[in-house]
Amino acid sequence: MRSVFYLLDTAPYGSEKAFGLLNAAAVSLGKMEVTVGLYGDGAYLALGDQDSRALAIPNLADILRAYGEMKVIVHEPSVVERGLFSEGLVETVELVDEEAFLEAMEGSDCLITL
Amino acid sequence: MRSVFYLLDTAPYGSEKAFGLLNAAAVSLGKMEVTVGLYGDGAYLALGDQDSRALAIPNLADILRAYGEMKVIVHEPSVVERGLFSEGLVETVELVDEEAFLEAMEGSDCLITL
Amino acid sequence: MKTLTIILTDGPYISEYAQIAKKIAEAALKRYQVNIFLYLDAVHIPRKGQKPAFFADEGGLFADLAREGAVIRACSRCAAARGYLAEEDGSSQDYPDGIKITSLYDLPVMIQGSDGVITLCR
Amino acid sequence: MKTLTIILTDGPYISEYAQIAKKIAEAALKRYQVNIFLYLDAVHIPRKGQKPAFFADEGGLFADLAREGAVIRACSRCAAARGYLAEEDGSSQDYPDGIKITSLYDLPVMIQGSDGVITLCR
Amino acid sequence: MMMMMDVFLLTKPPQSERSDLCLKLLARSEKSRLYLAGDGIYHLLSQAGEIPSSCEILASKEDAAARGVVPRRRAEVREDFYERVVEDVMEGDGRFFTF
Amino acid sequence: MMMMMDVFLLTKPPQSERSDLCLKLLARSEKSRLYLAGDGIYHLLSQAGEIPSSCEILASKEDAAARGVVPRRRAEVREDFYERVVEDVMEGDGRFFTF
Repeated sequence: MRSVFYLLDTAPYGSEKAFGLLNAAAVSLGKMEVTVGLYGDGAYLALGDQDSRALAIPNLADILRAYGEMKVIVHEPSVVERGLFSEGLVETVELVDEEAFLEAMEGSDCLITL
Repeated sequence: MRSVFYLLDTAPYGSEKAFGLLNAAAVSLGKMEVTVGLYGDGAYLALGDQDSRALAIPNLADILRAYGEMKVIVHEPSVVERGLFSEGLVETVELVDEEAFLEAMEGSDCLITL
Repeated sequence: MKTLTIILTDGPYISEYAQIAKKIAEAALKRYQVNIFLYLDAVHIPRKGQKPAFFADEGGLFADLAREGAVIRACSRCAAARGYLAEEDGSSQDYPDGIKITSLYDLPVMIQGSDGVITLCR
Repeated sequence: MKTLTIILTDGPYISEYAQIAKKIAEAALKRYQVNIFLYLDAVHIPRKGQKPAFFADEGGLFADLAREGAVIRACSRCAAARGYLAEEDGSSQDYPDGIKITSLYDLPVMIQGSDGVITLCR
Repeated sequence: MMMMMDVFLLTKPPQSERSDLCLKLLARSEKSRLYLAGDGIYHLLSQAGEIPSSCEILASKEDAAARGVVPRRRAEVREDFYERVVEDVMEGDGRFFTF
Repeated sequence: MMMMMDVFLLTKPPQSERSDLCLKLLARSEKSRLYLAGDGIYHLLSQAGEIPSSCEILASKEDAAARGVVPRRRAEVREDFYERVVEDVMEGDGRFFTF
């Protein structure tokens, strides 16, 4: 496998999946072509102003920023449905339409969904 | 608490939740008024012809039958949406419309969802 | 004294429900009796020796709750399936003092005797 | 020999994915190298001493797979958080022989060297 | 005569079936209070009118901050959220539902 | 020229978002085979046309039996289901997706 698509479709913080997926994507960088796709409730991960200090757990928006070279795409219809379109999103994240999102999934050698 | 509503909204076999919910409802019989409500994917539990021998796990339709005194209601819109309306359902299960289903939830002292 | 029962079904870390339960139980213990019933994967929560790198030790949080007076019980079927064995008195080598493995029959007893019941699960 | 990698994230019993993974791995081992990476709650799967009353012992199933040649590795962060500690060679008192606790960095190496990757999770 | 207050604790995000069911029951309640914690916080983002205007909404401060959610509908974002939930669950006169 | 065959393994029930996404990708594939296991079996109940008629459907026999599902659409219910999945994943010439 030379490229991998990590699909996140669950909200961050409510479960460990977003954190686990970002870690898996991060350790794959440099070894394979990595795309992280935020879909459905995964789109919430793109919210820019996260501050998880009071929960004493890692800030997931900061993890996205720390790996600026990681290609992260967000499914635009998911963003719109969730009222996120007018919210500030993490700068490193790219909004793509459904066609481009599905093409990115099809264009990767393997799909990993946690 | 004198009455309890056990809500199942996940499919049987795919997860342990249906089995766990039926066990919890069964041990509550006789102590409290018990209603089991099948909603959403929980409606699949009502399919009559289950045969789990090849999976070597308990047959959940048989558990429903074994506790014939357990009040089990199924949310009819969930049944219809899933194409279950013309399938044979477990005899002890009662199809109710949305209004009756929500009333049963409201009428119980507590709601337990696994 | 009024009694609150919290029912959990998720293991530690994978969801936030152990954390939320801890906060609810802490708030409730100031005035009420608190029961926590650990069902399905939640029997993993009190396991001793958890060493999370990025989160609080959820087993430790529940050990604290037990010390503060919460009655914490784990379903024996779920616990045995997942490798947690009970001594005769319901204690387990894997669990902190005060947290016991018990029959599912304790669940309706807890519910019956409660003024509030909160189920937290994915 | 071609290689198949299976990634799991659920614990035993709570979902059917450990069972499905076992069937896929059994079928694959006849002709292929099989890797299984246990991530998040899946680190609970190989625990020794599981005594399920109504299901097959899923820890035993994975011990069998390891004996049959599957390379089974558990994420060290997830394992430590959940109380599974590794010896220096990655073995663990809690796990059967051959199943090791390893770094997440092994995951991309497994994927890279694979001809097929199957992720099974809720 | 005082109306009884129904209390809802919601930890699921908007597009989930459990949220739908919670909001169905909420819509039938004459007097209600909705507690948003965990991923329930995301209900603060939408202005959509599924929640009756008579319903009081309270949200957990640390859960909203972690998620980067600024309420787009009227809601009290409280630090003493869990104390309030417990008080309402234990001393309330109406029904209580968790989703 | 032979078209490449895309292979899908689906273990989620029809109303789930992952099933939707799987079926979206399936609809875009020119030649496909869909493997239904676990709760994916429930896709056999509906006759609805979301699955392209050119797509071959295979289902796990023991998973269908446990759930009490009799296929209401054309599908091969097979005992050697997992052998077939593995063969297609490892020897197939197209893409492979699990949902």
